[in-house]
Amino acid sequence: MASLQFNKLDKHFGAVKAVKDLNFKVNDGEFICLLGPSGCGKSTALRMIAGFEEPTSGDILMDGQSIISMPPNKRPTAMVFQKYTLWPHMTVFKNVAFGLQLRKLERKLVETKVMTALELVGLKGYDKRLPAQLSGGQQQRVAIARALVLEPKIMLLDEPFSSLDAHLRVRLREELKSIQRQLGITTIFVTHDQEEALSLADRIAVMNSGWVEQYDSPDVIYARPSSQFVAGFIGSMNLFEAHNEKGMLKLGHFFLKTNDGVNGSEVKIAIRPEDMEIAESSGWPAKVKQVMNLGPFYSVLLEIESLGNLKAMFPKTSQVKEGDVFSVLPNRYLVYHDAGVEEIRL
Amino acid sequence: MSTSTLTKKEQSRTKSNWIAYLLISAPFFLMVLLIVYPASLSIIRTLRPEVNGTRRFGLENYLAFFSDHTSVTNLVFTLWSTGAIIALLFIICLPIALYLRFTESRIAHFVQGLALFPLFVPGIILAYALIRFIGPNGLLETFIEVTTGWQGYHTPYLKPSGSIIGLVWEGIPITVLVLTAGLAQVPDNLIEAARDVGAGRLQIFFQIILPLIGRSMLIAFALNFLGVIGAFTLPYLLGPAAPQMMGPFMQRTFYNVLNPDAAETQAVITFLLSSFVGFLYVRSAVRQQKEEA
Amino acid sequence: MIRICLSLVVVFIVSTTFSQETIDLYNGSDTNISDWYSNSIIPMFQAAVPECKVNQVITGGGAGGNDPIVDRAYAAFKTGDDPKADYFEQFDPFRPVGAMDEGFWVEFSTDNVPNYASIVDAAKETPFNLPYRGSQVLIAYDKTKVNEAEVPHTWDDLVTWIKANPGEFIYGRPDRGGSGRNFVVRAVHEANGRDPSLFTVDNFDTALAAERFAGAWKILNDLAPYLYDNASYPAGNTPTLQLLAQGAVSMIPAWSDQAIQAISLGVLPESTGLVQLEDLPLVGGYATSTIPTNAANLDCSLKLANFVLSPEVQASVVEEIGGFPAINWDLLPAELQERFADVITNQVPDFPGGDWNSAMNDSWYENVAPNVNRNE
Amino acid sequence: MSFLRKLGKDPFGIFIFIALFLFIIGPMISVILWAFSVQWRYPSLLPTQWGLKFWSQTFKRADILQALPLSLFLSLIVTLISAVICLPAAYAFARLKFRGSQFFLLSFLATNAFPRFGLYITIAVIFLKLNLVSTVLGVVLIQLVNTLLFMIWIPTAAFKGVDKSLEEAALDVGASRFRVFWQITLPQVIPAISAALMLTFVGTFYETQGAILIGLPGVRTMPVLMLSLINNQLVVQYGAILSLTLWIPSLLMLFFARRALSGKSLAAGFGV
Repeated sequence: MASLQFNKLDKHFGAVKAVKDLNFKVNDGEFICLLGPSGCGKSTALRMIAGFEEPTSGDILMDGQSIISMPPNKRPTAMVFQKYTLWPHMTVFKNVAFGLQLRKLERKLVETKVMTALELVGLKGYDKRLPAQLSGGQQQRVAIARALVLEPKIMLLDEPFSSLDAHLRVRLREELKSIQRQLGITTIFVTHDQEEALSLADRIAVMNSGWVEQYDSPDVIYARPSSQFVAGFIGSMNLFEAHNEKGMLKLGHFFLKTNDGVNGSEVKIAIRPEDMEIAESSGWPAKVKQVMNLGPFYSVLLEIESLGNLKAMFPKTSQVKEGDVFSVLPNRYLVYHDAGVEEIRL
Repeated sequence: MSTSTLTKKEQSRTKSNWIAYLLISAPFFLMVLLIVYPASLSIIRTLRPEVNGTRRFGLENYLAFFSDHTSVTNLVFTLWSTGAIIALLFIICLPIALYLRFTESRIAHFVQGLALFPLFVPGIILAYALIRFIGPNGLLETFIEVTTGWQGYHTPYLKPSGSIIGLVWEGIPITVLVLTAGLAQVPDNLIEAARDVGAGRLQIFFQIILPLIGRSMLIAFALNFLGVIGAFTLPYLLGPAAPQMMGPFMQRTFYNVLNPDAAETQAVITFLLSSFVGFLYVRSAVRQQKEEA
Repeated sequence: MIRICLSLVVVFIVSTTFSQETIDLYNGSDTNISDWYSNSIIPMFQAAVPECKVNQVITGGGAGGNDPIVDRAYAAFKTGDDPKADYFEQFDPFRPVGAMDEGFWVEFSTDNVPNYASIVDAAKETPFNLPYRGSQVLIAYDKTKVNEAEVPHTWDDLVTWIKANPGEFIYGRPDRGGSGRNFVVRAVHEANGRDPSLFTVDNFDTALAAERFAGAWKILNDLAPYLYDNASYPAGNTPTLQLLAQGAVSMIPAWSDQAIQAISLGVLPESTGLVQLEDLPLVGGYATSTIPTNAANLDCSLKLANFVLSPEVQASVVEEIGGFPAINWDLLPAELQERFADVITNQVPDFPGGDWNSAMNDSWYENVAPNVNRNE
Repeated sequence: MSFLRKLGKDPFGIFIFIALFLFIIGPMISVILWAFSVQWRYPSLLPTQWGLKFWSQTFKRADILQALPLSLFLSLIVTLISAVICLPAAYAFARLKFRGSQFFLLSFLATNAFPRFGLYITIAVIFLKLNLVSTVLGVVLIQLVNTLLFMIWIPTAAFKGVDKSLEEAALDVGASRFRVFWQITLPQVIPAISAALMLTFVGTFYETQGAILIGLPGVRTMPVLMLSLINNQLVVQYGAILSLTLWIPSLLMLFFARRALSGKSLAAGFGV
């Protein structure tokens, strides 16, 4: 296994700057997600690790050694592609064995390794089939087995589950996580699905138009998104313009407390729906416009005078119905100001 | 560090450029030596007519072509024949391609095999076979006479229709191939959606399918145009003495009228017409590549 | 496989390197002539002149017969390269334009071809070609369809018959084989007082040509509506003959030798009749060979030229291909002279090659052939 | 019976089939009938006398016996060389990025647009200088030029059609670029390339203009012989027999290539 370090990595395609100043470290055995909207440069970053793209400038270090002059077939990385990319003219066995055979391993050993890998991904007995005879989920498992069988130092996955249906995606996600934990392999996983990133990663690098906005554990990313972009991209967030005056934040008709860290007069307030609470009194008067039952809780759309619509999440016990009128207040919110972000709890 | 990686990257880019040029060099060199170079000489010669014993730059050759009645007639005839051939090819091949695209019948295999067959029959054999088939007292005529007793058959041999029939015969496989491939790219669900909103067969064809296979039609048009406009063997062996298509006309001017300048001028004019159509084709190809990129 | 390929390559290299003794003879005539070369002349020549071999290349029927090869040889002449061509069985030395003056063609004389002296005067047109066999164009007809009484003996008879039997007569394009050309020439003669002497190699003039051709085109255009299938002119001697063979027409102009061979092969039925016009024969002509001066094997080529003028070969012209000798009949075996006493003529009327010929062909295409369109 | 019933369900297909059959196969049938006839006089629908008399006469001709293997050999060599020089170029066009690639690719269309016959004289002059006239090499070169368009465009499209990530996946598991090409890319473009190879072979086999001007006198291919025999031979049967003979390689090709030809890859070569 190995650690990975990006050093001021840049990649330009003509005038388009796909990756800008990538600068972070992946520890040995860590599971990292590169998360961002499409076109943010996350796939390009991954392809630079694999060696399919050459950086315009900067360096990538693996265990302290630069790998950028190494051709892709020499790099100790293994990649799982977005589409299944199994070689259509080879059987499942041959697909998985191909890389091993290139390394001139003994036949028996190849066979054992391939069978083990297939078993690991739950495809025992499928070795003689051709890719076209497998379902999408099965094909992607073969692709994972194909990557794993080489015992790479780093495994790279480029949105591997995006073409699968939701149910299968969740299942494969769980399987991947457990395989990764079992093997302790350093893994970099590219996705645009925040739920996937939050559930899989040890750390998430949220990327936006070529650079990393935030690199942190899922908890921190969720609780304290460092920028408005991250706040908007991860989870659901209510965003309001606010005015910072005389030690108070004024939004609409209402006031919220602030602290010394907040600078500037115009700020943005971000409130997670689950941080809204039904207040006994002195809260913001709200009218329930819509209630959606999401299983463990209700997702509620509230209309608040002078603020407009606000999303909230209430436990089932709250028994809210459409048309109800009551008061609400946030128990926690983030204030984005000129100099950064402050978390404030009530 | 960043400067060193930059040079490394530049080196590798130039290296890959260099390899690419190396890989295409052999065919490209061959083409330049055997086509581009002689063709350029040819074009330059037509632009340097001989006036009073000396050659100098001028457009006399082209003026001569366009003021000569026979030349203009032959050019117009060639364009007319080309147009007729392409129109016929579309009329014949569109139904075949549609049939191949939308049927699951077993006959489709045979139809496809038949449509591809001419790809492997050279013009010289075809001309020979057509003379025996559609020619005077040929198989077709005797067949019609024996089965129906009708005596009014007029052979297309040595008439404009003779070379048109031959060239249409030759053009079928490419046209069917290109149109079928174009139709294969029309997704079923688009047609189902149209049917769903109540479109009839004709409406589906004219309003959904035709616009979607525009590119394939252009390609079929261009390929056939390029193949037909300079054709020699079939128009020479099956067509009339006059007017002549450009192929036999060039040959006659060169060898029998003993006027190489005029023959080359005819060749360049034919080339320019082909280039124009080639340009349409190329433009569409470039556009498509941009769309894909 | 590779070994086979290599050995084949070696064979070709070797065969082309050691071929100095072999002359490349290009035969652009119809197959009766090229077969005659393969089966008679070449074996006879190689036996008589053992140091020379002949490689016959048949170009007839292709795009332009010998023309492309002559053009290549002329280009080689200008650049001083080996033309890979030593002998053209039939070619008009007035082509390519200017070649004769530049010294591209061998000028024949008794010095380089001793037998040149035997050639009959009527056959000589220019010293740059070698007339070696004559043939005439006749009218070939189907006896089952043409009444004995209607068989034409004069040009007027012929015109009357053609008009009385629309669609039953056709002649070929004048630039594609001599039968069509010589029918057109006959029309030109008809329009100019039936005097072949009006046309000589040297008296060509554009204005004069326009004047003399005008009458002929009137005659031919007048005939056009009565020709086969609204005047569909076939492209060559053979296609014309095949129209007669298929019964599509009942009468055509045809080379005597080719028609006779066709009858003996069974291609034309036994009931085919041949007749010559009596007011002025349809012109025939002498096939003329040419030799490029840059030929790599000039010596052997000249020996072949001399050989084809020998009485031996000239007798074969009469016996095997039904042609006329190019040398005086007196030089042929007495037995032969007796046998062909009826048809012996020392003069086959001809029409000059060069400018007159190409002007006539081109003018025909412009003025007569478009009838095809007018009548459709 | 059930097959017939199936046919009955597809009247349009039957109509197309019959019409195409008459138009496409009709001329060929007359050639076949002629080849096996001794005499065929109008207005008989079929030959008036059947027989193989002309077959032995045709194949007694020494020039034909010489030309047939030569033609096959030439077409094979041209096809091979064409593949060797064009396939790498096609790969470069499909996979490598270089300045002017579009221009170079499209320039091969130009090889098909300029009328050939005039060019051949100029080429003959060049070849005379190089001592290539009347040699196998000369004919190979001139015929090679005619194959460039198909042999570059069709494989280029085929290479482009191979999903790049399939190649990357192989590189990723450690295969060298050469091995990736050989074991991953090539197997997927085989149908298109074999279609291109067959078109090249057949096209070369029947090429005449270049073969006449560059090949004669030393190299005489079948179609060059045929030109004179088909159009200048009084006996129709010679041409018919030769047509049939010459046609055998094509028929074999058609038989083997039908699948490759009907695939999308061939049409993709023309930019569909």
